Amino acid sequence: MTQPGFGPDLAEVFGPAHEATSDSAGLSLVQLLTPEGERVEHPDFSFGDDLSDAELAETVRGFFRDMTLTRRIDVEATALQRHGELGIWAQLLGQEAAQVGAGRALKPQDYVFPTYREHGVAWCKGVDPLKLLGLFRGVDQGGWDPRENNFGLYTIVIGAQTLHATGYAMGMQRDGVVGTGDPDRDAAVIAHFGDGASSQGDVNESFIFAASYNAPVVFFCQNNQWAISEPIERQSRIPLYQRALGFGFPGVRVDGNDVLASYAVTKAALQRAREGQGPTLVEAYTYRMGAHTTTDDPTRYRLSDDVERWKLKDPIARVEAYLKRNGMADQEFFDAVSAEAEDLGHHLREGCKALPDPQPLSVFDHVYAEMTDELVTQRDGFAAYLESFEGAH
Amino acid sequence: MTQPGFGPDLAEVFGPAHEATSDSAGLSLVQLLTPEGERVEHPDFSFGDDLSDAELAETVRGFFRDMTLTRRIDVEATALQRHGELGIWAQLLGQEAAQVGAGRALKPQDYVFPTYREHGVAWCKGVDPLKLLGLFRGVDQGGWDPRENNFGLYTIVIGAQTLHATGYAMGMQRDGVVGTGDPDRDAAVIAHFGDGASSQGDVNESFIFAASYNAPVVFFCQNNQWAISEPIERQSRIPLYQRALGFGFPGVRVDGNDVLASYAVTKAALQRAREGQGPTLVEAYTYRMGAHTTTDDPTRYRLSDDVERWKLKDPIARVEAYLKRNGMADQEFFDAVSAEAEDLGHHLREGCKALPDPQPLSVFDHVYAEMTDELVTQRDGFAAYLESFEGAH
Amino acid sequence: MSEKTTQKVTLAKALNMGLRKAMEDDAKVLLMGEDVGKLGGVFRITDGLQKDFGEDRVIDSPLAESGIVGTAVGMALRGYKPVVEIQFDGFVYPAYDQIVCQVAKMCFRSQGKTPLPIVIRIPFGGGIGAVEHHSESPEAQFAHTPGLKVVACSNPIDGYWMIQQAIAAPDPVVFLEPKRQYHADKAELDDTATPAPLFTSRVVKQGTDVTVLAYGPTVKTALKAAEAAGNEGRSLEVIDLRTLSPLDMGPVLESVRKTGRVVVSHEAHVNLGMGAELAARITEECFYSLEAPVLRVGGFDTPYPPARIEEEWLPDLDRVLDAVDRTLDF
Amino acid sequence: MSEKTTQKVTLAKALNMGLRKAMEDDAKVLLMGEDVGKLGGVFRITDGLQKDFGEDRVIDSPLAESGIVGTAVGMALRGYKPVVEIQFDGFVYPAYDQIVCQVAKMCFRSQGKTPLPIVIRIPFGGGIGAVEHHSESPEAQFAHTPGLKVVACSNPIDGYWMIQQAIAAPDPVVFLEPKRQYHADKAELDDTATPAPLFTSRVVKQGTDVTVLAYGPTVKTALKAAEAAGNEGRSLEVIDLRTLSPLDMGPVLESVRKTGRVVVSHEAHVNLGMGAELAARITEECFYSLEAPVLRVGGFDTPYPPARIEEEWLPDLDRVLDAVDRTLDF
Ligand SMILES: Cc1ncc(C[n+]2csc(CCOP(=O)(O)OP(=O)(O)O)c2C)c(N)n1
Ligand SMILES: Cc1ncc(C[n+]2csc(CCOP(=O)(O)OP(=O)(O)O)c2C)c(N)n1
Ligand SMILES: [Mg+2]
Ligand SMILES: [Mg+2]
Repeated sequence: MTQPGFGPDLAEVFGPAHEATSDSAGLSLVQLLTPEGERVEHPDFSFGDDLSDAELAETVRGFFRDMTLTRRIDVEATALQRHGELGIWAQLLGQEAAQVGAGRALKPQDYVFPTYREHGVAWCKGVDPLKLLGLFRGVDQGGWDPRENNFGLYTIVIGAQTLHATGYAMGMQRDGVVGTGDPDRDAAVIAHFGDGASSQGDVNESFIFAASYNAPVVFFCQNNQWAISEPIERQSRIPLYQRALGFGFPGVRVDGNDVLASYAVTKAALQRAREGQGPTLVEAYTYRMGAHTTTDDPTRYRLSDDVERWKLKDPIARVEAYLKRNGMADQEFFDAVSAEAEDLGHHLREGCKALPDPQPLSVFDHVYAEMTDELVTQRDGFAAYLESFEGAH
Repeated sequence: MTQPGFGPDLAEVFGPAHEATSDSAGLSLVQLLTPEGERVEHPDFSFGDDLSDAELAETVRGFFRDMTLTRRIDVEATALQRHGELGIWAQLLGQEAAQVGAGRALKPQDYVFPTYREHGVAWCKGVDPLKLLGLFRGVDQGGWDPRENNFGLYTIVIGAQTLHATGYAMGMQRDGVVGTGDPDRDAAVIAHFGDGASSQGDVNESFIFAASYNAPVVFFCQNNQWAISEPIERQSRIPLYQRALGFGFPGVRVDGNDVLASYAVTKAALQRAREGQGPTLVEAYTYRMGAHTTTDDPTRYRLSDDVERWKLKDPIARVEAYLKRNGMADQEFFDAVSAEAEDLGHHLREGCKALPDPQPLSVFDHVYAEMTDELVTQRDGFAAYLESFEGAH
Repeated sequence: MSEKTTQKVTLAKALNMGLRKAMEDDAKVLLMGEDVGKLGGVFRITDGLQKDFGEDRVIDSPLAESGIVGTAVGMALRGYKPVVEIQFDGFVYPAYDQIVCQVAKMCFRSQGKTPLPIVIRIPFGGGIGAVEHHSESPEAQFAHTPGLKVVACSNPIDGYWMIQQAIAAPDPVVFLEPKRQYHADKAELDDTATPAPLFTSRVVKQGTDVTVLAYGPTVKTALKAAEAAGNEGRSLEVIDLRTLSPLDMGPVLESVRKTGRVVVSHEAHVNLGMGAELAARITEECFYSLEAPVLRVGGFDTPYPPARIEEEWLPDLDRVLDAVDRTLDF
Repeated sequence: MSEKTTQKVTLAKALNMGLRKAMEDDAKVLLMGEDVGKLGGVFRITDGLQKDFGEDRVIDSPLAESGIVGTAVGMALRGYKPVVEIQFDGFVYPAYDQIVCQVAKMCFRSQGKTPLPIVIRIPFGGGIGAVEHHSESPEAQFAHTPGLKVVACSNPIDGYWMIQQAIAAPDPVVFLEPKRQYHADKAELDDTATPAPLFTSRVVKQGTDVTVLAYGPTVKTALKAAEAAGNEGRSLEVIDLRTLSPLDMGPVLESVRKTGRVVVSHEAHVNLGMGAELAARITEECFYSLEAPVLRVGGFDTPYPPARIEEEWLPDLDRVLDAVDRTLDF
């Protein structure tokens, strides 16, 4: 049905509201590797064209390793939570390709603003995964130094970090590291957020600021179909990547379970940003295979059928199939990655238990860069109070 | 230049960023009456097709009268501010057609959420213009009863009212007054806001909620090209009506200086809403001919050339030309409207000066529907304090 | 009408029952928030309500707090009584503008023509081992805002009645629920009883030596402190404030005139917390009855700490007793 | 370096000069806000700065306060020192979440690795005959938030120095400017003088009978009250608090120990306003010196009224004197 003056029926333009359960996310989905592990071509995005066969194989093996180790971090942390070593854990199961694709597309000079679930991006940026556990264990609120790996602290207030990302990108513009043509100098920012977050005012304001200043920021939305118990349909009745069009910058939907496509699309978007062409919205279409966090019970609100269907699209299995089918990796490689995963698991298990609890008095330390006298007094009073128990205990 | 994968260069899709100074707002602008007062046709929107010649003339005369009287309210209030009778005034000069077009498209059961500048809509909704002055004089914060004319109080915090509008529309849905097919029953909400407001988180969240619940609300944005000193380009690099597409509902740009088009487009959008087809964004493309408010000095930030160019598009002059050229109104009519305007001016001048100052103690009256004991105590203490001066004065 | 039936319920269950009752009693009552529908809220306070009252009355909202509160304003203007759930205390801030500039001011702005009977439910306080933003105590900011009423329940019985009273109230009420207590203790609920009026405080333990003022999560701490102090021969009077704005100073002043000594305890930061206002008012009203200044035991003036040290950070039994000692030694 | 030059300047001019100086001294200082560029801000505090420092350093922002503060956070993380202007006090609330959850907590969250040297300038207070939301006094809410520092200037000299000190400070500072004073009085500015440290209070008039605490717009009222009281033989000591978080209690306590009587005056609502905290701390520290409870004179616990009665609503000379009488008669 056409609606005079208001353009054609939206369904005609955008297609029927996609279903979280459907097998296809629509024609507009950029995919380079099928769930069966077969390479497919896309008119606009390519992977590996500039690489020799050996280089290509090495890169894909790298992706496989990154995803496998990322999943291991996730599995290990989930187990640590079950054993009471972590208070909570936000699982990324199923989102490894989106995160590793995005993470590997970043250059060292690019800066990441993550949510609380970007363990795979943190991995790619070189953050020791043990440091990710502190927040979830309750010993700190982010144990890594954001400046060391250009990887910001996890942000829990939904959407807030997208504005920080935009501001940081505006800072890059002022630093003259955008559009200089020097590939080692030009930089961009990536802002991670979820499908639910797309409804927050802050996220939409970040689109506005980024568009207004043409800031070098890639908005990377992992549409994992769920915001805790709420399906994507509650947040948007059209595919999310199209949101960007309303703000005057491009949006693209990529198969978030396809690491090659996630990498290729993010890389191109980051390149646009670095070159001074402004923001892009990348919607990585994926699925949250686990619970929202370890405290969530998804059986209350979704069908296990959906989860089963998405299992067939597993991001790691398809790369494994691709590597094997094309003889790009031998058993030795897979064994080595397994061994590495074991080591990583060990590192996390032992490391986690050894993470020291903070001292109660440390809470006063970094409230300010310049501590105030009244806080000193408060700390000293508390110290004296704590000492009064020393004898008693 | 095309950008592979990110779709064509946005400029190709959306056209060059429109200029506030350009003579045309682009092909997509719905116009039914030219600045010269000539009727033009539009493929999707029409005016008067269902009216006899006499009815049509009567309707257009009505618009002329509404706009003339609205302007008179504005001129009078501006003068009252100059004479110190008002603290401030937000002028609508130049926006009469957008407001009267929208206002006259409303049915009695429709509800309006205005900004602080919707004097013309208030007029159409039957609010005594004298009541508008109280806020600007500083005797109240909105002197009319929103329930009487279905016209909400002026909202000063930019954008806040768009969420109220959406919630009100959700209430209508729950009341079963949407999509029943009964034209006297079906109702909708109109939310007014400015081009600057489009950047607020609240406005974008209202788009999200309205789309998610398919709420019967028309978002009516008067793009008067300025948010105080900031030109529209700071808020959006593409035409504002296209914002709606990113949220999955239609947007349309109408010549906001053309009352016929403003009426026709708003009417159709309201009809969609009442029928249960959900939200629409109407961008009324117009120009703020005056200062932002009486305290603003636009010479600091814009060229008088622009203002001069827009004078040629005056919304009232073109209707006058149309009426005269087609013999739809005689001198008697114009004289009568002038006389009415004089009376209205008199009403406002005399009425404004007679508006009583509130009693200091009245500030305690409506903080709550159920006053608290502690506030009673505070009021009584203040009353006693004030009385202690009685003798002295 | 209904026969007297009592059952043992947790605070979570009592709130759920209270909400259900309010929805049964008044078809205009709507619930809205993130995950309040199918999931029944992350704390299950709205469990089963969408199933029974439908999606039109128990509304899962997009993930946007300003949107939730802002649309609730509109629904209230249309004659509904929205009860919105803010998922955690720390996520109320995106809605702060709507609460402070719109919810709080609509009645005043309209000279009483459009009062806004909205309830904003906020699970508040710490002690649940959560990550940042999940353990905040934002009450003072709302209590500072004229036009809002602010209450905090501390136990299942109050939870059941107070939520219904808040919903029935013609004014906007910020309704604080001590999340740590949701599943902690059960109490015998008699739903035929007559509850105390909403905006009243209550002496929950009588005593003679020191008055301890508490609300929400610290009521339990205060009661425990009273017990411990009692064992050492010190008699504490504990008042559950219940209402933070307006304050119900009657029982407080009466108690202070008797004891001459006051300790206020809350989880919120001490600086400009409720304790500051209580200290100022008590001192003004009972200047000559006070044997010692009002002492405040609360969260330190630091951000809420990582969970592993939250129990040290929070005002616990020992810190309350320490203040009791200090006021007695003054 | 520069020669001693003095000139008579208004607060608006002094702030403008202070901002200019800060931008000259440090290329990382950026200004951002609505209309701060070509227009120079609605109060002209940034007049001429975009012209001289360019659009990259004086940034007109889209109309979105959360966006302004949120992007400022990002710029600060990149090493800049953003100074953002909130156009009016009542419009700070859309940015409240970013201020309270991000600006205030970034240093703590990162264990000191990423402190945020952001200044949030807010023209505050009433008395300018404005419509709703243009006359608010939101300071208590920020002072209640650990991680923020909050200061208020009251005169041109302080305006000039304090804005520079706030910008130089490594922590986020909410910088309150009494808008009613912008163009009210001129003062002789010597830009070679050595200013007092930022987070200090100052006795602006010595006296012996009653201590009057004020900040921002009420300092002038307090000084006038002191003059009027002086004519009646009562000696008021007036302290300009200048810093609201941290509080500089030293001069306050010293004064109270001398006078034994205190009146606190601010435009913010009395309930949970700065006066509450001051009363609580003073009583705690000077219990035996106080001859009367600390009295508070402030905005009533109602929304800010329509302009025609704002002068009655605001704490003026007479209401301060009334409180002085009451404390002396206590
Ligand atoms: C402002 C705010 N509101 C609510 C929450 C509680 N919350 C945490 S995660 C979440 C859902 C987020 O969904 P989405 O953005 O899709 O990200 P995902 O968790 O799926 O990765 C909610 C509601 C929050 N953290 N912040
Ligand atoms: C939240 C908020 N921020 C800032 C302001 C100050 N202000 C009042 S009007 C205005 C510009 C509004 O521009 P626009 O939305 O285009 O509406 P117009 O005034 O042009 O009708 C601004 C910034 C405000 N009222 N509310
Ligand atoms: Mg999600
Ligand atoms: Mg405008």
